[in-house]
Amino acid sequence: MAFKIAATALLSGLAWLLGGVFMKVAEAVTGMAVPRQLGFQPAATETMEMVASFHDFLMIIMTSIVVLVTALLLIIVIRFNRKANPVPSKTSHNTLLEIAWTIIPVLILMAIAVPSFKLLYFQDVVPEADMVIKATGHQWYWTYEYPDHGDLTFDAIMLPDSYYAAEMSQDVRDERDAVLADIQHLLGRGEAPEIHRLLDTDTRIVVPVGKIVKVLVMADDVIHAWAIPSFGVKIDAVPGRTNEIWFRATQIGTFYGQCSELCGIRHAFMPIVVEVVSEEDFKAWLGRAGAMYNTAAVDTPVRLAENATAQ
Amino acid sequence: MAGEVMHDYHLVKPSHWPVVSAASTFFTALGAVGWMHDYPYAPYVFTLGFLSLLYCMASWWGDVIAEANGGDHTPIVQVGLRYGMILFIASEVMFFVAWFWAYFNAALFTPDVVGGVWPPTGIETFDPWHIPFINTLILLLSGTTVTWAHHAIIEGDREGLKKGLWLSVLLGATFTGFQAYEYAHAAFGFAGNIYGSTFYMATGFHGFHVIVGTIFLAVCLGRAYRGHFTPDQHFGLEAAAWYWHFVDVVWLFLFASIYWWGAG
Amino acid sequence: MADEAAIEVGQAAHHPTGWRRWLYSTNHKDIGTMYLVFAVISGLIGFAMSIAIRMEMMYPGVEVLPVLTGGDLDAAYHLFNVLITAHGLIMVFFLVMPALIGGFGNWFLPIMIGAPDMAFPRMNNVSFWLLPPAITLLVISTMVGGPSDALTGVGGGWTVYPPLSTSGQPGPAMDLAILALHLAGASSILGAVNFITTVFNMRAPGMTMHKMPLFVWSLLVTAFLLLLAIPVLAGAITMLLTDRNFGTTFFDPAGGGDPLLFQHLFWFFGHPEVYILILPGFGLISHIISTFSRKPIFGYLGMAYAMVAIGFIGFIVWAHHMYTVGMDVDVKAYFVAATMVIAVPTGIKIFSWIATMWGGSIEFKTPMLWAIGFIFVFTVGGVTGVLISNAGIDQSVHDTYYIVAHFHYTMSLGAVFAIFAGFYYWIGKMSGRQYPETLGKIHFWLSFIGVNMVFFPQHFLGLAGMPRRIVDYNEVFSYWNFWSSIGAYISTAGVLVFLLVLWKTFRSGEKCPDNPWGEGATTLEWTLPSPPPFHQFNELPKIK
Amino acid sequence: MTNSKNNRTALVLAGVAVGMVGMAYAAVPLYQIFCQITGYGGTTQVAQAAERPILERVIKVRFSANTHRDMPWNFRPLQGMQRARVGEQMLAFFEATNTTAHVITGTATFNVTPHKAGAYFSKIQCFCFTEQTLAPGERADMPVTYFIDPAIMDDPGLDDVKEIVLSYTFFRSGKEGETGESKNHAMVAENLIK
Repeated sequence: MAFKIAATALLSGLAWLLGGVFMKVAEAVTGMAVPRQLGFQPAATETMEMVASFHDFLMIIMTSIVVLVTALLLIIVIRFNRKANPVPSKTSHNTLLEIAWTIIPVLILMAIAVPSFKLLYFQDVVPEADMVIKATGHQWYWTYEYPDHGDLTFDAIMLPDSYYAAEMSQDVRDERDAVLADIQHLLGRGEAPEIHRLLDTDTRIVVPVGKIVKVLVMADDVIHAWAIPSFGVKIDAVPGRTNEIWFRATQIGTFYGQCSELCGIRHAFMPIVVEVVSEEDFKAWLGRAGAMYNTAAVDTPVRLAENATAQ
Repeated sequence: MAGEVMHDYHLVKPSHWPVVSAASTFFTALGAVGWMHDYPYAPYVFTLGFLSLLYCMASWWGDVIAEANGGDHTPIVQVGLRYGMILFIASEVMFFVAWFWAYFNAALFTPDVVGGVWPPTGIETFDPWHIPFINTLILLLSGTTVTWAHHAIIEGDREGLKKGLWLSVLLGATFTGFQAYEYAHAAFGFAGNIYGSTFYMATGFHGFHVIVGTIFLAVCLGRAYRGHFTPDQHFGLEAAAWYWHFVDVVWLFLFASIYWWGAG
Repeated sequence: MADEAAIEVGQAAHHPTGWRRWLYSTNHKDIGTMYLVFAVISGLIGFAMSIAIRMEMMYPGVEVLPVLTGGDLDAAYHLFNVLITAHGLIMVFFLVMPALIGGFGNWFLPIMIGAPDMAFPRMNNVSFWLLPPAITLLVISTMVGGPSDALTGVGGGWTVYPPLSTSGQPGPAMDLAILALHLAGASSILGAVNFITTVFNMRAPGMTMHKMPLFVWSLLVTAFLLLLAIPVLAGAITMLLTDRNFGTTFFDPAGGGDPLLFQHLFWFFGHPEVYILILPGFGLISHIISTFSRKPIFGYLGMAYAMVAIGFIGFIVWAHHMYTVGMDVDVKAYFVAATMVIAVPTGIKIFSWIATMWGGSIEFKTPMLWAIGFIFVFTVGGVTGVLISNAGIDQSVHDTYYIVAHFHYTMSLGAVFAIFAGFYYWIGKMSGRQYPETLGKIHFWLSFIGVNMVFFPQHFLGLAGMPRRIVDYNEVFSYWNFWSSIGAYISTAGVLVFLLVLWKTFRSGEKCPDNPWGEGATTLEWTLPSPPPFHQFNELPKIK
Repeated sequence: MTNSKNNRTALVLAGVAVGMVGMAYAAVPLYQIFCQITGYGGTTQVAQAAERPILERVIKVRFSANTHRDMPWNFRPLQGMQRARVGEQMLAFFEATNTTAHVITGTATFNVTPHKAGAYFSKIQCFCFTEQTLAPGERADMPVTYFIDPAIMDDPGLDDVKEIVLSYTFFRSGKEGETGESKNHAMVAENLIK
């Protein structure tokens, strides 16, 4: 705890020195970076809180080491330059010292390993999920499915840059307003959502706050990666392989992420938006989304596939 | 700064083979890519580059042999050549590590796409106790004949050297013949299936090494007829023998893991 | 002169003149020189690419690269990917390796162990001459179809992960890049065989392994890493080649393959590779520190075996590059533990350097500035390395600018600082003419300030969540990107000063004495004239 | 002298060769024993139903259906989630529809998350072991019979597994060359237009 306070103080100090802005966590959060940001985005899950505090702990150690080395270098520059010390010593061994700088790093690393493994196992052992979302990466957009909630399937495609232009044609404006109206309608909000260039998509994943959401991540062409910084999640979407990751959002708000594995020409343009809403809002959203996204059932006769027995 | 050379190292004369070899490699590579993408004339570029590369190798090593016969290969230089050969073989071993890695990755964690079992469903593997086993025996035997040749030259028995090498080369060629026969009668191809991919990549790369090793031994045989090699200086032969043993050992691993264990 | 006399003796009509001297060379110093010239040229190409990248990234929006693509945006996005790919490959394979291993290694390894040349001088030459064809193939690859016929060049990243490098880049560009890597790899393997043999077989009488200069130790470890790691890469990219062209399915799940297999093979090579890049720098920095402190290396054996340990551990930590591919948690835990262990030998090195300087009588000549700069930047890169070795936190910074900052602190700053340190340390010895001191110092300070400004802010960007390898970013990331680009321009000024240094040195540099650095410089190269005779040590030196 | 030495060498070599053949044959039963113990080679992973106890522990099994880019089928699981008791034989259905106007053949690969549970997830029957062909517009139910291996109880590393996801991905069984250049060009072009 002391570490964390010290680290926060240190970081705030740094931030102040560099003229950065330090975000205070607000009510309805916008989970994205802010200009001049120095550290992580504010945590919106317990995992990310652990990541952040582990990072702060590491920062203390890392900063101390860098400061120590720099200080030693400065002392050397001042005390052991040719003017100050014309006759060099001939020392080339000191067993005690050598043992010390082998043992002490080992101890430091052991101190790091404890919280590291705690975090790793917390993050990687997926608890029993309240709901599941499937995210499939394509060149260059994501498809989301809600298998626990009927056949809810939709694509999330980045909103084009033209929506943010200072001046835009009436066509573009109409198109943008229609997209925003859809999002607004689905979320049941009183006003059109604020959108951010390169980060917003035409549809949003909506999840209830405080619920354990398991995301099954896959891809159907090349490798992508699904990531939300403020949730502390990032997992590769690999063709032919399903990966899973989980989060439990602790805050209501809109959270942004981007594809995090080079996936070709438009790699920069397949963002991820997660809308965390209250339980009631989520239920309401399900109703509206079901009406909007559900695909009509196919009605053809069914036969049984050939089935082989395991050998 | 004495002018006279007072050491036994071999300061090699300038040679145009390295730079010509590199240029040939360039054209071989360029031609290969062009060929794979159906560029006009690319096959010619490739062939020309490759032939030129072969010519460079022959000439370069011809120079080495001439230097060896000319007395440049003092004992310490021979030690260096030994290091060089061992290290080269070590790097070749790591090449095979890549193929074995690919093979075991597929064989131990077999995906359902190919049936979830190894060997994959529908793959008719070779009976390991048929041609592969004969080939194993051939290679093991050739390992002994190479050793025979080697010991013969140590004893100064030139006829034994020739006989041993003749046998080794013939056994090597027989191995390649059997392997070619096996490939021709394989029930699966290189493409489209992980079994075929890993099988042909590993055994094919090995087969390529067998051919190289056979040529290496054949060159030694030719040199034996020309009266090269003495009981004290026959590193070329030794290198060929080492290479051959390496090829032999790799085969044992291939045989054990791909043909035998992998036959299911 | 002595070496002319040598030619009279006829031991070697080994000294051809004109272009033959270089093309047909079997002289380790000439080959070393060619490596260095090659490294400078390809380094400038790679540097120009990085400046193009920083120009594009200076402001949000994609405005610079479309100028080069005639306004075609998709072509500009692809060009960005081509630039980052080529920048990475060129800097790794055609700048750092040729400069540190091929250049300085060739020049000084034989001299330092008291050998007249390398073990296989002719093979040494082919090691060099494979590189120009390799980079030429890479350059040609930027002119032929990549993802489509219209979009030229490889845009798959230097890691060339399939399926992006197979079905994602069907054009011939990728195949050319693969074969470029094959040639560069062959060059390195042959070079490694040569170095190891030379060290084992050609040490002068009395030069035991435990008396060998640390630069030689570092190259020995590096050569082993090359020898054992490069063939695995060659295997991996050969499979890539057959997957692309002959229908094999090593990395194609539809045929039972596994895209992650490539990543395992690649990083089994790739992690040793990063030590290949930095270890020769470790060796070199030790010499410079010792020379200018006028003190012997502190803890010589610890230093040597720390490098051996780093080399060994380098082979068993590869999957820490793959924490987000969906590995089992216990496997991750192993790789976390193994990776963190690297900090111990690295710490030994850092502290031993400091202890070498402690109590010394230090002269702050340009090489020493670079060496101290190296210790600083490598410490920064090292501690962030400890951070990202933890899989838990890597999940947040993986594939972000934090990683970019980390590996540039170790590679771009670390390895390149070592290259410059070596250049200033040895240029007098190699050319016979000393560099201009003041310009050298200006070069250092411009570069030090510039590169720190490029990469320090990238830590902030990474923590804030900015992914790497993106051509455009949201405006929130503008501030630090702007300063990062400014840093790049300052480094450009540094590079220009470096070119000036080169010009001044060769045009009007002072004649360099045998040993310009005084009593601290104890290795054998300083016993020779500057430049050394065409063949040194015709009579082998006796060590102690 | 040389001759007798040669003869001795030949004898030793012959002995070595015979010995190796013998060892090779002896290794076959040895190998079978090894396989039975370790379960290597895929020979013993399917337990006999009669021997298998059905335990109290319940693990949720979810299903996920995916198709690769080149595969135009609709493919989905027909049930949400199953609660499988460890050792209990379960039956689940997927459904694939060929929405195109061509006959299309595909193969599926499966994947279990968490990955560490894969070793304890046994399929008795599955559509994934064979190629499946669907006529234009045809729809097929694809059953899979599976159970969770009771050995899962003995692995403390699996104690935290409460839920398993079984995912299938259908790939189009390409004839050679079909997944080659021309098609990828088309894909890229298509995506660029989009």
